[in-house]
Amino acid sequence: MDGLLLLEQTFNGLQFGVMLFLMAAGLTLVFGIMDMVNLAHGSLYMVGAYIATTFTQWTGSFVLGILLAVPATALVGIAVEVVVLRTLYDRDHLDQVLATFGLILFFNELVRTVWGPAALFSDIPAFLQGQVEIIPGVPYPAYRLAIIGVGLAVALALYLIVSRTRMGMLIRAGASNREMAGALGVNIKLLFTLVFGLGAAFAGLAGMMTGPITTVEPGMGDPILILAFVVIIIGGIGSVRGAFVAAILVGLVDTIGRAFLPQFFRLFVADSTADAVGPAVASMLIYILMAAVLFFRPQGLFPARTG
Amino acid sequence: MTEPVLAVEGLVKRFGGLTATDDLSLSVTAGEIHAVIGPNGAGKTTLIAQLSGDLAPDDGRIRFAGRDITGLRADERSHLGLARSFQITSIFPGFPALDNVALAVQAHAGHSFRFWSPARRDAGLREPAMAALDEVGLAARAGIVAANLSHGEQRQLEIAMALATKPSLLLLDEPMAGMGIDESARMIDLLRGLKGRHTIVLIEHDMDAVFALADRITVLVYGRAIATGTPAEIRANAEVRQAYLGDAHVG
Amino acid sequence: MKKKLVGLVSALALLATPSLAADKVKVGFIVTLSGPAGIIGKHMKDGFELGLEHVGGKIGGLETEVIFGDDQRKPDVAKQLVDKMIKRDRVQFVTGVIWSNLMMAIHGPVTRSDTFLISSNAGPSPIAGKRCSENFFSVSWQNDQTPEAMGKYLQDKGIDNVYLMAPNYQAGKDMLAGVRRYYKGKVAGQVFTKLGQQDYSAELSTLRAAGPDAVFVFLPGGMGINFVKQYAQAGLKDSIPLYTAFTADAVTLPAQKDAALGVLGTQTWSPDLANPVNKRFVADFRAKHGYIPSFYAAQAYDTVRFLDAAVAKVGNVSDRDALRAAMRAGDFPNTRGSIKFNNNHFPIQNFYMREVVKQDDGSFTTKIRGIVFPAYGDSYAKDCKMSW
Amino acid sequence: MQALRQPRLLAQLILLLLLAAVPPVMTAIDEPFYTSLFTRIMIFAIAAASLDLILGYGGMVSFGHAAYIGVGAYTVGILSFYGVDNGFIQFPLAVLLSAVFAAVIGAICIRTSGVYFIMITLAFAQMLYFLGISLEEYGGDDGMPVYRSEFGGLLDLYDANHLYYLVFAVLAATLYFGHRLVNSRFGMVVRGMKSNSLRMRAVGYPVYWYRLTAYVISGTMCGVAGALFANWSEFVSPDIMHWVRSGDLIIMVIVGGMGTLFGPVLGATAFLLMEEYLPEILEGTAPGAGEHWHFVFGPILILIVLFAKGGIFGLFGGRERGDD
Repeated sequence: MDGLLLLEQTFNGLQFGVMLFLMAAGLTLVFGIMDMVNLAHGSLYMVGAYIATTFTQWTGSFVLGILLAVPATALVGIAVEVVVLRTLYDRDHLDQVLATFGLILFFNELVRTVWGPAALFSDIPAFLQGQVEIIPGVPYPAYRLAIIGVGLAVALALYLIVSRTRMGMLIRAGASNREMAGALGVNIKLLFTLVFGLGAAFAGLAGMMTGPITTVEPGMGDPILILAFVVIIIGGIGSVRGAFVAAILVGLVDTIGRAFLPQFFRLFVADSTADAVGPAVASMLIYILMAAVLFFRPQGLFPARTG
Repeated sequence: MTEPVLAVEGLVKRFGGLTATDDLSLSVTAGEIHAVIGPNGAGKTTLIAQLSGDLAPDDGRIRFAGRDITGLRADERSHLGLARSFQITSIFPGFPALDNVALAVQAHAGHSFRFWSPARRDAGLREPAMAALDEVGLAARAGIVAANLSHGEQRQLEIAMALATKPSLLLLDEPMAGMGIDESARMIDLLRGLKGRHTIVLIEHDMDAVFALADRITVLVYGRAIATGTPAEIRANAEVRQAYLGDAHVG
Repeated sequence: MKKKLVGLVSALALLATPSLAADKVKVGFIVTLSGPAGIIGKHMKDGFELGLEHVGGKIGGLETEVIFGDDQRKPDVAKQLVDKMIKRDRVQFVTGVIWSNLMMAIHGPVTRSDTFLISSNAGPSPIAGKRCSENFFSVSWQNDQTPEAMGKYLQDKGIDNVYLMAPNYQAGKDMLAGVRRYYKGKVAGQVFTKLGQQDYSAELSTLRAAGPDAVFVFLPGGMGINFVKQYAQAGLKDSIPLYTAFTADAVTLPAQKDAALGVLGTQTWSPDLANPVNKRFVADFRAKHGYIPSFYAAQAYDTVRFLDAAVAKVGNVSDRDALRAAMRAGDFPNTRGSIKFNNNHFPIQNFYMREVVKQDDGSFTTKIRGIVFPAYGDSYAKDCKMSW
Repeated sequence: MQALRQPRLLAQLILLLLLAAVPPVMTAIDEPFYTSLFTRIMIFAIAAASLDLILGYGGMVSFGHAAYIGVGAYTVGILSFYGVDNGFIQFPLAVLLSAVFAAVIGAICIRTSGVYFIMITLAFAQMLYFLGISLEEYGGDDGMPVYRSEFGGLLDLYDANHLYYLVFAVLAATLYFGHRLVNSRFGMVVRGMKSNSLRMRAVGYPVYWYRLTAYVISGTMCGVAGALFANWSEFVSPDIMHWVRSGDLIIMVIVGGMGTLFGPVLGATAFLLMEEYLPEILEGTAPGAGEHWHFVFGPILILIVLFAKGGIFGLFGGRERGDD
């Protein structure tokens, strides 16, 4: 019984992890290649969720809604890159932090003004409702399985892009040594814009997929942004592989911690103390994980930069 | 025979599959200018970094002033009398030249956990710093913000910062890199003036400078020392000629 | 630079318009308006404004000025707002206040000054007990009462083996303690989740494995939307009944919809309460603002009616003792029918069981299913030394 | 008085004098609110100036400095909870505890640099935040009321003017100490490490210990700001340790002008006055517009970054000499 629960919780952690990966992938690419701290990445997650919800309502089809919303979010990302972020590449990180923090405020307020302050209704499409028995006795929501599937597919696609295409070659070159990428004589400006659009599309996709299970509301991207930063720091900035490993790690640690820490503490201390300590430690767990990783590996698990 | 100032034994440094320093041994005696030359990628800067303590070797020992310093940090080595300059100019660009050198003096004038008295009005720091600037010929430029100095002056400033720590051994990583002919000549004069008073390990691409200054030369190829000797011996060494030096260069 | 600051100082001096007109009613209204958490504040502001409309824009028939303040959900910003309202605007009443921690931050400073503090929502236990004040009134409820009503309901119905869940913060702990004060059956499990948590998959898996007969959750706002949707998506809604407090209301229902259908929760108010004040309030609110009011809106509305009744009875706002006596009398027109005040100035009122239903127009609302506690006072009143 | 020969220093002194004049002026025009407002502004100015010591001068971007405000505030709060209201006990203990926290956290964080440093400081601040939430005895998330400190009859902090001048004195002391510090031997080391820490190591500085010391000094001064904050707000709650608060401090520093002492003071003033008056101004243009003030505030931040390099202080040509 406990084994089955552990398995189910592992699926939960995996699902959370792939979601985080979608967020972190774009963030780590933008950070690694352009050396750009983009706090507004969470806003793209939110914008993606809002656009997808709206398109779904218009078209009546969840799939169509997402198919339309992914390029739309990419376009929003590209617009942000061209209008604001492009001028910030040669600034130091603090200027970038401040300006993109301004963008967060702006986007939260924009969404609130356009769609209203109330949370939007967003539901799982009919064909993904219900449960699937992953193994006999463990029913699991079909939609969450779909998230895992989409997430892994995107991870695989990204892996193929990075390792097999010319753009991927440039991305890798850029992440490890920016001057070199410039020296290769490619149109860096265009590359940056494309990468940013790609990152925005991933973040938007994460928001779209999460929308039906959580809340589509102003500011929904802020908490997930911090988590995504934790992921790319643990993974090593600029490393897509690191982001994937770290996202799954954070997903599993957070989920398993929430599920089992209170019981674990009950083995040692009184129930009431365990009830107080368990959730508190569970909330801190990923931060403790990050601090521990950085203690032993100050550049994260997979440092991408060589120079 | 007196013990060498610096003795390197069996030094090894690997980066992934690449062996940047390959079982390298070297000894530098007091008062000499010991040049290390080699083609690009021979591992010269990697060697300097290990000598100065910025990079930890994978194997081997470094002895300096009679003790094993292999496990010491860069700042600890500095306090034993080791000073370095960097291949890519490494100064404090926002500070005036004098402040750059004063910071180096300060590092060797007791601890710096002093939070109250203005450092810029501390004669105990300013005077030695001025002296070091004078020694490299920058006294007149003391008040200029380092970023605004010419490239050649910045290289001189680096030497002044190294001298200000009162080192017994100077590690100079291509002090003439990027310099024009006039600037190079001035630097050669400067280094010649230091000769005898300081022991120097000199990495340099400018062969004229090397052969004009060096007492002994070590030739690195792929991280290995293929020869060590006086300039004349190195000129005559067939292996060196074949591996590295073109006849035209040696002249 | 000097010139700049001198300019600033004189500008500040100009901003200050000292007005000591004693018979002008000045009310400060503090809620969270800006930023992502602004939705509840909007409900309350809309309710408050409708209340003003219903009293003809004049509280107690006197000229009235309302100063709206946005606390950004930060305690120190709230504290600064009340400083400004009391010292600069010289209000006689500070009202509103959504969050318990903000209430804790301003309770002392306001009640120590010659200003009345009227809570339109927050009701943390310290200010209901030992720290009760004669300058404070609540027209909402004490935090523990709603879960206590739920605990009593579960106990009375003989429901056993209940699984309890709340966020890991003070209100969450108070809520579960409140349920357990009346519910004496078996607890299948008790879980404290992260504040602001978005995904409850881990908790739902653990919950399912524990096999409870019923589930009680307190997950306000966005957390409630997340949980209720995920509870339904996990297929648990049809097998294990869900009991709630502050988890399914007019703020969250538009985003929960069918997932919340049939969910039960205790509350002091519901849109379908059949008293004339409430009927008018709900009808006018929907007409004016275009959405179904929440209890937040109703309480903000009642705040205006409460002030209006007291000021009208006294005829001025300078006789504070008379005002206090008038307020203590209770029995002002309000959306809940009848409100009396306990010795600690918290209401004694009915607590109802409400169920989420779907209306003919496709919208979702709550309907009263019965009274759990008639005329119920809170359990901290006995710690309050005040008597009158 | 060599200060009088330097116009920038003179301007700062004048600003301080103007701040000193706030309470009597406000009392005279019967507007005590502004005394309270400027008390809060000065408290955040102290915290921002402390942060700037390591951020602007030392190049260490701490994204968790609000945690030390929390440590200082909770020291006062918890002592007050147990009936110890004596400021002569509370404040030294606040200093000591924030120093201890900063030393332990710093010892781990200083090992990293750049963005990794930003995130690890955030991580520790988040841990303290969640710790605060789980402190049930002290109100958890709801926080707890605090009685203002007593100073053996010397000061009555319930008198707004006394509190104001206490905060003012601490601010002035912070700025003066900061001024001495950044120009001292230690300060030169800190600034040198920001400019080129590899070079600092090469000339013989054990960089780690100097960075750690700077971090501890900065955290401790923030802790003092926290102790004052608890007195001003008569309340402590974990909210003050939320990561957004750490972000606010960074914004104050950058907006005001980093790597200067007075910049953060101007930044805190601008930030908090904007927060206070932007909604009012917008509300004046259209009813209901006030709650959308972020719409204007966000782009203002972006514009400051794009066009006002060096922050507000930079606009006055007030960039201090001798940094990168």
